[in-house]
Amino acid sequence: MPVMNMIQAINSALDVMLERDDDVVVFGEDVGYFGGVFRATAGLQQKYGRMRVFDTPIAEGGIVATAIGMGAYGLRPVTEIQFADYIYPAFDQLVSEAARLRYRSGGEFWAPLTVRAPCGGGIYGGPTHSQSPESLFTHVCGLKTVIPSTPYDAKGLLIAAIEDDDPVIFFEPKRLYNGPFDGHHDRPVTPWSKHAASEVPDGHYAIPLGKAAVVRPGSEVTVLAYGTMVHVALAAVHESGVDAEVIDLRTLMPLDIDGIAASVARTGRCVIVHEATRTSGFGAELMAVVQERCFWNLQAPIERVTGWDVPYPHALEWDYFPGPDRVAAALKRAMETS
Amino acid sequence: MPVMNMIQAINSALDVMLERDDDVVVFGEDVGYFGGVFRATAGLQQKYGRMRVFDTPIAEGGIVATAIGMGAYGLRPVTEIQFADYIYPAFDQLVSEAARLRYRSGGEFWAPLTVRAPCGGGIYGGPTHSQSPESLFTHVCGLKTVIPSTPYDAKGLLIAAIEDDDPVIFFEPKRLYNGPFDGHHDRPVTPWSKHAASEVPDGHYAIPLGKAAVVRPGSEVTVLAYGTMVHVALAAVHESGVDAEVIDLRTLMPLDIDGIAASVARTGRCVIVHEATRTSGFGAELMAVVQERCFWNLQAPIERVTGWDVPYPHALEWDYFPGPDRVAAALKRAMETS
Amino acid sequence: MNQFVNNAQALRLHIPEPQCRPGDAPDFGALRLPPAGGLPRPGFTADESTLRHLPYALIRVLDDDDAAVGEWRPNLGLERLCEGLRAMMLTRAFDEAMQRAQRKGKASFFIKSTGEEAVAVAQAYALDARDMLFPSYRQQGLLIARGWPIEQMMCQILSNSGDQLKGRQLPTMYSAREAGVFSLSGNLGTQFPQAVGWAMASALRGDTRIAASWVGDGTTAEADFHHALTFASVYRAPVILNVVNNQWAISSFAGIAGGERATFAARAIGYGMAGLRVDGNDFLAVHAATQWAAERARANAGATLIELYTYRAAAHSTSDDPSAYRPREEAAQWPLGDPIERLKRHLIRCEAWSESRQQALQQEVDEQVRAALRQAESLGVIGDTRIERDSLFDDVYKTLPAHLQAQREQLRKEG
Amino acid sequence: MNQFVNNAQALRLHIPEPQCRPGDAPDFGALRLPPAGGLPRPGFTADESTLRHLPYALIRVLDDDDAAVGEWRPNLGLERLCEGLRAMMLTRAFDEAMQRAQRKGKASFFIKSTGEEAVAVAQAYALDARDMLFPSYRQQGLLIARGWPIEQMMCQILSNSGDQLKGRQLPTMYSAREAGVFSLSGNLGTQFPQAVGWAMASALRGDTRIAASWVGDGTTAEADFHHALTFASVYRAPVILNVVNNQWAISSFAGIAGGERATFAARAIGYGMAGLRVDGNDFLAVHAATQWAAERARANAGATLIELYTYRAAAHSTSDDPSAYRPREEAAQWPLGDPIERLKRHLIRCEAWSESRQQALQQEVDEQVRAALRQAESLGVIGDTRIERDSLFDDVYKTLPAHLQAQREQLRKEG
Ligand SMILES: Cc1ncc(C[n+]2csc(CCOP(=O)(O)OP(=O)(O)O)c2C)c(N)n1
Ligand SMILES: Cc1ncc(C[n+]2csc(CCOP(=O)(O)OP(=O)(O)O)c2C)c(N)n1
Ligand SMILES: [Mg+2]
Ligand SMILES: [Mg+2]
Repeated sequence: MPVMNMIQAINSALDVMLERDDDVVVFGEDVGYFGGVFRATAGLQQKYGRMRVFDTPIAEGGIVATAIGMGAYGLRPVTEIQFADYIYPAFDQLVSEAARLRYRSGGEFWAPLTVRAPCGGGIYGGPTHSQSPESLFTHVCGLKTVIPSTPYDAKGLLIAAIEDDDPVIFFEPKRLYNGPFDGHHDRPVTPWSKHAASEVPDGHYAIPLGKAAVVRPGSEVTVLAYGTMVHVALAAVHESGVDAEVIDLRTLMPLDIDGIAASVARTGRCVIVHEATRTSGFGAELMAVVQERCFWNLQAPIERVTGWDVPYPHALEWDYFPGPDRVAAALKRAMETS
Repeated sequence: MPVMNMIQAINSALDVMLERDDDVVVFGEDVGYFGGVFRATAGLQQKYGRMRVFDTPIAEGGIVATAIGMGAYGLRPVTEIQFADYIYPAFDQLVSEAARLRYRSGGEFWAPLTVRAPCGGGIYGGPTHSQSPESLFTHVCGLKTVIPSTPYDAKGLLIAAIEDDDPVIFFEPKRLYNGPFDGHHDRPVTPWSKHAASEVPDGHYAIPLGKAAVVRPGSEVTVLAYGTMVHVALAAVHESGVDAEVIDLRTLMPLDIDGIAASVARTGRCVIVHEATRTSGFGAELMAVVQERCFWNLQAPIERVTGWDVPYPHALEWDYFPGPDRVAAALKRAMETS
Repeated sequence: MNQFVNNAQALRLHIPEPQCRPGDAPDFGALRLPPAGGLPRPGFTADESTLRHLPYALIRVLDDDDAAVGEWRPNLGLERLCEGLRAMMLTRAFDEAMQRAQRKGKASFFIKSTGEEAVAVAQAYALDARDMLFPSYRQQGLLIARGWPIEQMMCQILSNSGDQLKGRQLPTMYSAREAGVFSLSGNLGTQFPQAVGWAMASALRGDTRIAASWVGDGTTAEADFHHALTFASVYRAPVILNVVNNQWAISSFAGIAGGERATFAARAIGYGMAGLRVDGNDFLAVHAATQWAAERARANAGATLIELYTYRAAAHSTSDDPSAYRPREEAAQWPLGDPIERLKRHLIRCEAWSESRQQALQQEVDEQVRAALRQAESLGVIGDTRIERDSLFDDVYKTLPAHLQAQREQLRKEG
Repeated sequence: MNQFVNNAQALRLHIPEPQCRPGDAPDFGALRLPPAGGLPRPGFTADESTLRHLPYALIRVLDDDDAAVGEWRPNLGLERLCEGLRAMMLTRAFDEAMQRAQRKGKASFFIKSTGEEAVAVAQAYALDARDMLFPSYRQQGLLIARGWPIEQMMCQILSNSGDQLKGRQLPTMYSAREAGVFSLSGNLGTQFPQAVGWAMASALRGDTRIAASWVGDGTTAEADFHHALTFASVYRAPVILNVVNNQWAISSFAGIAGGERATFAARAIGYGMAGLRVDGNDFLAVHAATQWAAERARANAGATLIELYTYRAAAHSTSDDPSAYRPREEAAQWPLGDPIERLKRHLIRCEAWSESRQQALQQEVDEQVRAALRQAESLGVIGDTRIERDSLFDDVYKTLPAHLQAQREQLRKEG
């Protein structure tokens, strides 16, 4: 089986879909000849031609708007927003148009688009190259929101997203592009090749949207995480010696509520981890769902470990980042109380 | 004391501030000569001239961007977004610019703007004249978010918002403009004049941002609501005979966490009500905060009563609307369990 | 380091203001209207650099004596013109009836297109039936000209059980896939770049269908307008982008959108795109300009921006009273007249029509509208819409996710 | 109802592509460069309708023999030109040093302005020191020309304890209120309409200060560009809106932004605004165009859009390697040359300068940069920034709200 890092897996998903489905078109800023600033579309224009893979003007709103029109025509557009931080100019087209088109037209039209956007920090990107805005999109009914944590998942979920007939926001934790980063920024980088989920089939496979994965079974506490934080959580669990069940949500909307509830019902404790700012982050919804479904099982308050409610600061990014120590502290708190 | 409905109270706040502070300028679509589609700025251009109160092009992004520039100059702009549903084209300027300007410039520049926007449904406005997007803004650090529920509060909070040196999103529940709507859409309309909070002083007063109000003291359960839902909640409490404490949050960010926690600690039960769609609505954050602060006090799961996760439908808007019956059902559930 | 400017004059902000407000006598004296027929018609593949005068001109075909003159005169048979007259009259009768229905409480809202019927009808006539249309809320004439059943439109407006949009949309926000009309949005301008995307897809596929879209003068200020023009220009998309300049955007006159300083057609120039400005109340001129743009698009010669110069004779919507911000008599004095009147007079002049046929036609369309409305009302009206409550949850996604199933259950239980 | 177009030709999508890619020989043969000095200079209050040729022209002052010629020749003393040369050279030396510092791991990122120094420096010189500037990340020359300490800029780039932005911003995202330079944003284009708002405020107040802002060619596609032009046009705001067309937007050539079909200056036309196109590597021409626009703004005659035609000689940023998408030799062959070289040759021709003074100046600015960098580095570098961790929570709001106090406590506790 080929070994791929996350960028290669994403590139492979696009390659597979461009090959299989003539309706798939890939476009965005710098994605054509150059192959994307993160190289996710490298080689694809050369392989499929300029009519299938092309550069766009720097206008995120225009990119999404034209993708909606192409979707209405019958194509299946896959667009790249260069950084999740730059998705806001497209917010209106995503929220008011893509998300509601099927509903408002009584099913006459829909927007089968996929919007890829690198998210998250830890690369000294400062406030405008580090954001994790996923929570905003989970509040918008009609959208689906996906965040993979491994090359294998990235490919399978991206293929599922492209094949999905609803609009999907596909966030790619850029700090995971080259390795399963566990939050220890001062230690040497681990490459993906050392990780089992870097074995990625060449061909087509899809991971259904809406199914979480238990990445570490455990009995004492349930840890809910996604994206980069899956690896940070695993490191924290490992280091703290707690027998935690770590769940990688993979898809935030639709959310695998049953899977989450089953785990928390068993463990009676829950720690939620995300990199985004805390207030009204997706952790809030997770807390709400867990307490709605598992109130009588809970033996301790649900904990959330998140970025602080400040813009992602450049020099102090590791003080912002909810690293393994902060996760371990929360695990400890969750285990102490009863 | 003059009796005002909510539009008159808002108009009075603008009038007071235009009079007191030369830096205050008021602008937006149709707000000048015509006085706004809801008449909130009626008479102000005539009184203060075209340089203080004026019409703008239909470009919400441009309105907020120029307001930021004016704020940097030293003015105190108060802009109107005609419907909260049309705030998304300004999302980037609000989120990436207004919210972060003070932080990113190390305090050199800031954006002391107030963005007024009528929100909420119940006027047959369909999916694009009914939305309550407040939760999105509470996730954006650097912004403050305010939603009044009475004429008295509207004036006092709007004055505080204008005087505040941080950017404030000021949502006005349009269904409350003419009366304290309690959700019984099939009953005759009650005018504000029958409500104590329609007594509004002519002059200047400010209600501090960040302080909730207990609008009905009670001992059995705490109801958290804001905007229209305060009146719906009061009706539901009245009809169900529960001795509920109803808290009007008034400001969502900063949130009066201590006030909320003190109440829930006492009652041991909590029902949260909002008109916005459920998933990742502000109810999720409230649930999170309450369970973080009051876990050991809770005698029943926290309930949330919200709009469904669908676009606000035109014909079926009363089936979408979380009316008194749905609130009462939640109160009942909260009281039954223990 | 730098010099300081001394004795600089105080800066002044300019706030545009229309010439007349309520109480003033309407005054269109400043309007410079070139005579009909004088403007040469360039070949439709002409290079943009040879077209830059057109945004400052005004394509007019019907002259003061109701004759069709000049190079822009379209090749349209009299029969087809009579059909066009009928479609415009049906549109106006429809508008009147639906406004009345709204006043009677049968609809929550309505938007008339009075005075602008030539825009929609003549443009629909100039396009192929398979071309895709992305209108705003004031081009109901497109649907009517394409023969979409007015009963269907009425059901949408009454928001009743016959509405194929399941009562979800605000009245006038039609969707008619079968008629090649895209779902309308309540958000201004969003459909403009979507139309460009559709046209790009058609071109990517080597299809022959082009797209057309419409925004108002006020809406040109939105970001979507800029995106549409940028993408259409960069990729030479086969699309016609229309700005219906009806002088008003609710209470704001066109000057607030930039109309004081330039024409809206002139926006095309900066994108290297053809820009036409046309008398929007002249059925023949509108048809001619649209046909030229369609031919240009079909020849892969790029997009055209058309400014349709007209006047919003009615209120903005049933929620609006324009006498609060403009002289009541302004509409009647619009120098470019009424599109129905003008086409009628032209046809009479051509001896293809008469006042008595006009009266008969008026009765016919009125009766057609009445019958359709009876039919539509039998399927429900707002407040008694007879729409299945459960349908609330459909179509948010292609299939109903678990959390919406749960919410549907809850609604069934709690009412 | 409608006819169907038969035998229509298949539509085609046009995807713009630059003339040369890696492996090709650079070829600027298609560039039509008018000679210097030929273009008349209209009065700065001239009506827009008389200016519509200017966006297609190119304002040039320095001719092939390095002489300053024609009506656009600015009234600038030789001493001031020597200062300008120095500021450009200091900017370039600064860029080189900071790029090296980045390569050594002392900064996380940097953006050079090589080849574009005349844009920032000559424009700063043409404005009043009190005018307010809203630059993008490639106009560091504005700060340098205004005499803002380069140590201060370096501390920002090293993100250290001397950075008055407390290490929060990506390198190059300066803010210098004292120098009249607005806080830069990492989001492209957002500052353009903000500058218009600032100018509107200045005009509302009857102040005399105008504003200026800068975006790149690629950024013109963003919504903010349109909003800036719309608001500037409608309210006749005293602002100068600059498009630095350096031919590239990371890997996309200007054709992807619309540059194939029209000049960027031509965008002005559609808004009824003056548009100038100027040789961005000609210090005198840039100064002249900017001064004209400033005079126009100060006279309440409205905004000007200036396209500065130049070439991005360096990589987009330290994260970029342009040899992946354009011929390596392209920069060297840019037909409009290098701005520093050209001004130097002009000054030598005027006998105000010499090669040996040039060498001495080079040493001087290099030494100035070296000394400043030593100073700046002593206050920390990225990875060892010496910034107070607690400061993380300041300035989100004017005063620290309760929830941030709690989070600060938690950070103190949990590390
Ligand atoms: C994004 C957005 N902003 C504001 C509105 C409110 N609104 C509805 S119609 C209208 C005026 C539009 O004027 P114009 O574009 O000239 O079209 P017309 O109504 O004259 O046909 C406004 C401001 C809206 N629907 N969408
Ligand atoms: C809203 C937004 N979208 C995308 C980016 C990523 N980005 C940074 S610079 C750049 C290219 C800008 O090109 P141009 O405007 O020509 O300016 P130049 O770099 O050539 O000076 C892009 C796409 C961004 N910073 N902001
Ligand atoms: Mg209009
Ligand atoms: Mg560029």
